[in-house]
Amino acid sequence: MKKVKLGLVLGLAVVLVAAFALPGCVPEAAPPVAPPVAPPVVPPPPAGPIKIGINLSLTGPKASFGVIDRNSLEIARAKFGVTEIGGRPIAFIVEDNRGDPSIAKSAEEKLATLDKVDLIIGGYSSACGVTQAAAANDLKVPHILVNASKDDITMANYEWVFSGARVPASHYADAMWSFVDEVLIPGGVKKVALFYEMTDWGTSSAKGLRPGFEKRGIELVYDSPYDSTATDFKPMLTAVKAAKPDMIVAVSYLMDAGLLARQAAELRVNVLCYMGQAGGYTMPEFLKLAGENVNYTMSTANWSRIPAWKGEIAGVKWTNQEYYDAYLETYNAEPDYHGSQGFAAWQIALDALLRVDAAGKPINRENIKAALEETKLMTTMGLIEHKEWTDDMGHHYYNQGLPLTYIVQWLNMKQEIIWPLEGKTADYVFPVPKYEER
Amino acid sequence: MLKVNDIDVYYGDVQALWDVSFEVNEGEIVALLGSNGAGKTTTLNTISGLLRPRKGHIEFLGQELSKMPAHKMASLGIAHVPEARRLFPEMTVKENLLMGSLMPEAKARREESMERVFTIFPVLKERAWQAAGTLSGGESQMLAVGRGIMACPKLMMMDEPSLGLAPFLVDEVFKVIEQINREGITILLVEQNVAHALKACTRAYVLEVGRITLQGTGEKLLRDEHVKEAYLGV
Amino acid sequence: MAEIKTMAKKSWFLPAILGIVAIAFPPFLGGYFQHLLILMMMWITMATAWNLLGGYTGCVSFGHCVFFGLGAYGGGLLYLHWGISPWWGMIAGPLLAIIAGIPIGLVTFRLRGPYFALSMLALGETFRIVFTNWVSVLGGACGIVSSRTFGVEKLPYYYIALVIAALSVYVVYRLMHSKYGYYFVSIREDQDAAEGLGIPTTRYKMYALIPSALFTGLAGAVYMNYMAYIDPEVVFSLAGISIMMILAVMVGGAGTLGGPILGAVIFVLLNEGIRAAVGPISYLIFMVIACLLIMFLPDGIIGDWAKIKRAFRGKKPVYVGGE
Amino acid sequence: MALFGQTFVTGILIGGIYAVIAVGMTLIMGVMKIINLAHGALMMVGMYVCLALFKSFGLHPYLGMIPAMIILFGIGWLLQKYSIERVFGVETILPESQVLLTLALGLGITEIIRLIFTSNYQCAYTPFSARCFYLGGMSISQPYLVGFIIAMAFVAALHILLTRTDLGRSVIATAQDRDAATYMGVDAKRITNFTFALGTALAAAGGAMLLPIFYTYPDVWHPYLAKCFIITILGGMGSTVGALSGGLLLGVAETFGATYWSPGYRDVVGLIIFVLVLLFLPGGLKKVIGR
Repeated sequence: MKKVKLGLVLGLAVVLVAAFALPGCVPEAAPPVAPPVAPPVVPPPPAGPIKIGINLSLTGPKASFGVIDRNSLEIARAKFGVTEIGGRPIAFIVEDNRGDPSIAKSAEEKLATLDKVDLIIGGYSSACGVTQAAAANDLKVPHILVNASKDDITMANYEWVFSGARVPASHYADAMWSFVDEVLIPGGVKKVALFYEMTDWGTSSAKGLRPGFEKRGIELVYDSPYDSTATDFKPMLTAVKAAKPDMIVAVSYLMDAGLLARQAAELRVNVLCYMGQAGGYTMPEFLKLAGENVNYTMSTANWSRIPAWKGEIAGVKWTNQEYYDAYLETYNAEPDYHGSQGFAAWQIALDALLRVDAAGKPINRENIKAALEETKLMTTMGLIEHKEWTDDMGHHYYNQGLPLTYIVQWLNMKQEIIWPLEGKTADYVFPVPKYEER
Repeated sequence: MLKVNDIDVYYGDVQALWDVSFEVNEGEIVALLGSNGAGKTTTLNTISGLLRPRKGHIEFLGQELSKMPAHKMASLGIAHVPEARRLFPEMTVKENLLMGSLMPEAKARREESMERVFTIFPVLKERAWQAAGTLSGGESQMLAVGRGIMACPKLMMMDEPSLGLAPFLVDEVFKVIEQINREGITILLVEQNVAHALKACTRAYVLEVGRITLQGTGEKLLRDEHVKEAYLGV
Repeated sequence: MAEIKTMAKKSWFLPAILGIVAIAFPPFLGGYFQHLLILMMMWITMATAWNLLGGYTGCVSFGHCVFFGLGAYGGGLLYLHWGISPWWGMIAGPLLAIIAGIPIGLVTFRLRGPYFALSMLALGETFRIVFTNWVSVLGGACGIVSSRTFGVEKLPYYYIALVIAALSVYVVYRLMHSKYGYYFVSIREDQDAAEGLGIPTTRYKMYALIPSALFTGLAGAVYMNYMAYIDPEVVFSLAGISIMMILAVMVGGAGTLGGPILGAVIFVLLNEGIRAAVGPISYLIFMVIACLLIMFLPDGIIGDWAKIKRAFRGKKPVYVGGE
Repeated sequence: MALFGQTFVTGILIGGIYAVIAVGMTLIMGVMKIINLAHGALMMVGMYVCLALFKSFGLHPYLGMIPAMIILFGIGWLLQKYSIERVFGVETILPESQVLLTLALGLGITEIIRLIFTSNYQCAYTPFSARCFYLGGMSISQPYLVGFIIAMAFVAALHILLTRTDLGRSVIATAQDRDAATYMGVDAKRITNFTFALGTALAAAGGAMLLPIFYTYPDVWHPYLAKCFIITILGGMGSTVGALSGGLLLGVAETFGATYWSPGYRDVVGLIIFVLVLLFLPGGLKKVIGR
């Protein structure tokens, strides 16, 4: 007994010492007499690796997507095969922020000051995205945002934060409005039921949707947030059914989308059109959980493996389908648009690094930032440019790209692009058949 | 049958018993007397194994008890009828009685013992389906004793069976104790009701502040001046 | 050796050394370490505040995130609705926490032990859900992005957090060396006996709750100002705030003055240290260490100091009655 | 009327499954007098065992339930014997250190599952999952109904075990008076281990019933843990009938809250009931219905 305790205490002491020593073993080389208001950027040494910090949620409740992002970054790195630029090897330094904003800030600070990375890629949840972006801008490290969809992040004037492949939450529905005007309203849609999962993403998406319906004179007969971790959505769907809408617009996370489709079928909530807002409705898990009930569900989308988008970086050709296949082969799972954003993030980063090198400039934070400002690149998320622009809601964005959005419909248990018509892979089915008649 | 040799017992660092020794022979009723806080319940809990002596031995039918886990006592044939009844309040009277006969030998004679208890305490039969927590003081005491009988024990240790009972019930309880004893169960009785206990018992020990101060047959102690003064209020 | 011991026994010596180090050292550190120090001060404040109610008075609250969250939202709501600098949240936040604390105390102090703990847990969850849903007044799930008073600078936040942490420790120290402290501990040890002695237990629990809520709220306000972003998921988090506060106190030693301080320091360093060292399995290792600590040192490092010393001395007998 | 009826039926069906998960918790809480925060995580482990059996052998979760329960019984026993029991009954300044231990165990188990099965969301979809029949304008989902029936069978079997057998009575007796049970020859430690293991196995059964209608990921358990508390307090500690009625009541109350108030406030309904019961009905429904 005594020996166990002694061992425990000693072990603990070792861990504690390690906890002190490990982050501290690289002494901080702070500028000695620099004025504190604007610490100058320390140019990295000419030799040594090009360090890329990855700051994602790899554990905790939000781990699933952080892991997809990391895996996709690794696939992209393997795919393009660039292991060194200008004689300097490329090194990834991965930090897990557990989806907690204060840890995300800690990790960002560590990457920037202790590891002295040249570029940081990361940010799945909105909360982490906000604090990571702020920290990166403070520390003057170029940061490529991957997923975090909160509008505010790029509405702050952060010159060091780039958000090309990630879509602001209020723009997930962009492709939907033309479809509403040209197909749904002529088809008799007058009443809409809107429900959304109650995190940041769902709430901001709903906020972006409401004025659009209002402008078109479509009545919102049901409008409610819900908890995406619930087992049972029947009470909500029962209330929706009682409100007799012509169309359902749903902002759903991941598995709740599948449950909603299944339970809507069970309750026979018949509408002319069930429109999801990307998220769960476009992901492989949707099919796994809802089975044949996925059929006829529509969703806005900003990535699919179907579009024949392709390009070339560092002499390596790529297509969306190739990314999909590589992911499936390596990780035995299907990727989704979050992963595609991760893949695109490395495309953007690699392109910028190569351009810095091609211009004969040293690869450092300033030059990477300058290169990212010039980005104009075809990625798995479409053509990406980091621009400053204002949308029709009055949101003013900085360094924000706008990936193309379109509409998919599940037909015969497959996702088909139905809108815009020029990119379609199948004809849309509207109004959709009643559940009893399928 | 039961031999307690020189035990010292502590609660943490506080000593509660000093050199306590006594013995109980087969067929006897032995009373352990003393006022509140003298260490009577501590002694019983030590025999039951809930407390461990730091010094000394406890022997039951030639077996050393002081190192045996508490739940083994019942299987050796020791039934403990604890103070304040300690019934299972949310279980029915019947379930409480069944709990008394968990050991294989007692279990084999379950029906028989139950009948016996119901003959001794007819009121328990009427209340068989009532929750034990709803019984009156006298009834709970009967149930506690009945539960002890269900164990078909060799030795029954009773902790203050007359505590808080109306005088006529006290007489009743002591009658039952003597009756059980006549049926062949040895009894170790802890009491504050010294007069009654001394009349009923074969032999008695007096515990004062954790030490045995007097011992002898019931009649002898009844005549003892110290006992008269301190416990009988004469 | 002996001299050091006698010096250490003087109560001002250790705090003075720590104070000088805490004031003089941080400007020479890098931003990352300053960040960790700010978190550390915040956690010291929270753990000390929790310890007053939980460790000394025995009301183990599983819902202190209520006060943390309200402390954070005080400034957030000022900024959201009226554009007032969240800096005023340093006053509004703790005030809000106390205002909410009084009715919460009146209701939940009727319960004891695990029931009190569970009722606080339920309240914490209720606050989280209400703050998530009530978009028009509380901002909803989107949270509040606010402005940063000191911009990139970290030192001002550090010194403010340091002052608050020191103040919380001082207040708890003074309380515990007054008759209040005596009553608090007697309520923890045996509430019935305390009531029997005529101590109005609910009132004294309230006396413990108010400073506890105040300082937890202040920590929340510091968080709000420093991070410049709050959302209900984060500030009303059961696993991230309420539980971690208890864990920090328990690791250090509940019902001691130094316990929460030590616990908070270990908590932040261990957490960040393991995370930086081993990556994604860090949380598992952290939890394993927590399990072992609770199993072998249930009263915390300070509470079980004698046990630790004994373990280090091996089989040597322990002399009772001092050396 | 259809709205009301549909809401009611849905609430009852989901409430039955809540009851099975909670009945394990209420037993453990009754016997050990501590809050077991690892209960939810152990339910999640049960779900993953079923999922693994489904994925590798195609075993339907209803059949996988049996091995899952056996495995979780063993895990529960080991956890109790080698970890929780060690701090159980040790004098500490705050008895809640035990509660914290269960929490740390729960979070640690979650991370172990994450290492083995990754964080991915997974489900055991069979065509049966979406099957339902219609009764007077109401739809009744078959997996919910089957889950409900199995749940009722478990609660009934448990009730018989606890009231009709010596083992079960020993569990109840230990819950009510540990020392007195020891006087009767009950090995209270063993009974505590057994109770913890049994409670864990029941949580696994609940998880197995959820799997066909739900999905799983390592953090799936958080809301269920909260529901278990509410039901335990609502029904009264250590009472099977209390857990059953508490589960059904919570299911119905939540469902009505979600239909008629707002799905966002669904969980608040349970929490409000919880605080009200704590304040005005200490002891829970057990007090009202006997036991």
